[in-house]
Amino acid sequence: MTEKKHKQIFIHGAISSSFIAESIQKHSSKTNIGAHSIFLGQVRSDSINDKKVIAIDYSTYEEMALEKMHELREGIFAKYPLTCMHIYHSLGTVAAGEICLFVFTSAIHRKEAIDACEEMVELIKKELPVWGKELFEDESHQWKVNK
Amino acid sequence: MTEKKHKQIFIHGAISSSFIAESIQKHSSKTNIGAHSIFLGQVRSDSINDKKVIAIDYSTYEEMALEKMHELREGIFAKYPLTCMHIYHSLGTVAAGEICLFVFTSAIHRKEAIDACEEMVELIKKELPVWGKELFEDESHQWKVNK
Amino acid sequence: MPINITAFGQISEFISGTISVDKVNDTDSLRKHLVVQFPSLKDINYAIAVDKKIISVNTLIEENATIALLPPFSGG
Amino acid sequence: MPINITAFGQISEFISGTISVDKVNDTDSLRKHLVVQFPSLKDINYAIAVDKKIISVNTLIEENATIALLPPFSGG
Repeated sequence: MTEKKHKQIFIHGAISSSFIAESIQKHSSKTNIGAHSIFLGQVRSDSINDKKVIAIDYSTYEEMALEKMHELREGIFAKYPLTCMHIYHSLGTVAAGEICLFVFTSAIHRKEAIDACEEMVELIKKELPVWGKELFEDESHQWKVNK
Repeated sequence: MTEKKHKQIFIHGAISSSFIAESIQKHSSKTNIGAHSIFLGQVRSDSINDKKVIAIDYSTYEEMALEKMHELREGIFAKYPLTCMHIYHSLGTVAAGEICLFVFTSAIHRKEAIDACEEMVELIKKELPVWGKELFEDESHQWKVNK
Repeated sequence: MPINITAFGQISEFISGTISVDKVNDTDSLRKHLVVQFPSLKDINYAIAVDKKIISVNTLIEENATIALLPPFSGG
Repeated sequence: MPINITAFGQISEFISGTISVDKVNDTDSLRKHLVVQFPSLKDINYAIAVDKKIISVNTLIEENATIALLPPFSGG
């Protein structure tokens, strides 16, 4: 059985603002683009039973996640006339205040870019096999639950 | 008559990706934020009657625009529980491929950030007194029309 | 009376500065006056702002009012 | 037969590696077997993936199948 090589979306640790800037900059040569929509997930320092979340440790079932992401991408490209779409998700430890998810869609007109970005974020939250372990100050933890 | 000093939103020339990165970076200390939504408008090199747009020259009625933006901001903050919102619009010449509009909303949860960002972009396009003059290669021009 | 008019966007290509008008004391009569003086205005669906507020009904123009002629916005 | 099971998220805290099970040849009987061996599973609403596809009905487990236990996703 030949396995298709899917695009990597995982980044170890936090997604830096300079990485985001470079991604944006790369699109300046694509002069048919009129609109970019970007979603960034940031690790929140929630207080749960008086304990503060200081970081989230992300893990995944990578082979399944990349296959699923490939399928989600194809669905979004079939539905929206996008110029391009880039998705990055952190693995490992991401401290509170750092970026853990970066969804970036570009299109000729704003409506498509905005709608595709929002839909992709919802799909990632619901369908991507990724788990977040919320780490507390006292070294205890709790498994994150998405709403 | 005392005039309230409104927040400046205009930037001369294009909005750089490093400026966007700095804006994102500044939010890492706000650890109650869970989601950022960003919209970027990019100048498109449309072909109109076989002539290519090479840049847009933006002008505004600044006093009115800042007053209007203050009013739009208050409306959005009243409607959505945002942590913060930042808006920048270019004035002067912005070349095709460069960024001319940057709308950045942040909230505890994604839904508010995404909805507020989209609504603000629509309001800016409809209600902000800004005009774009599309400049062609042959030094002729045409006034942009928003859809 | 002389009315200080600021024109924006494409209107600024043919109107600028202060315009002296007679028997004009409200925005409707200003519109009528301007289209005679500047026939290009006929094809432009412009709004009038009095003291930075877009007016939607005929409005008296006070002395020292700031009048702006605003073609359709095209920011972003 | 020995079944190669990979557990993720909170389930990986108490299940890892290959588990030997008797008389288990489909996902429903695997579920029944696992909850006896690992009572903590009772409180977790997990999905089973067979060869990277989440199954929604009882599915035969072929030899060499890759079985994954997936608690609710919480990425992003």
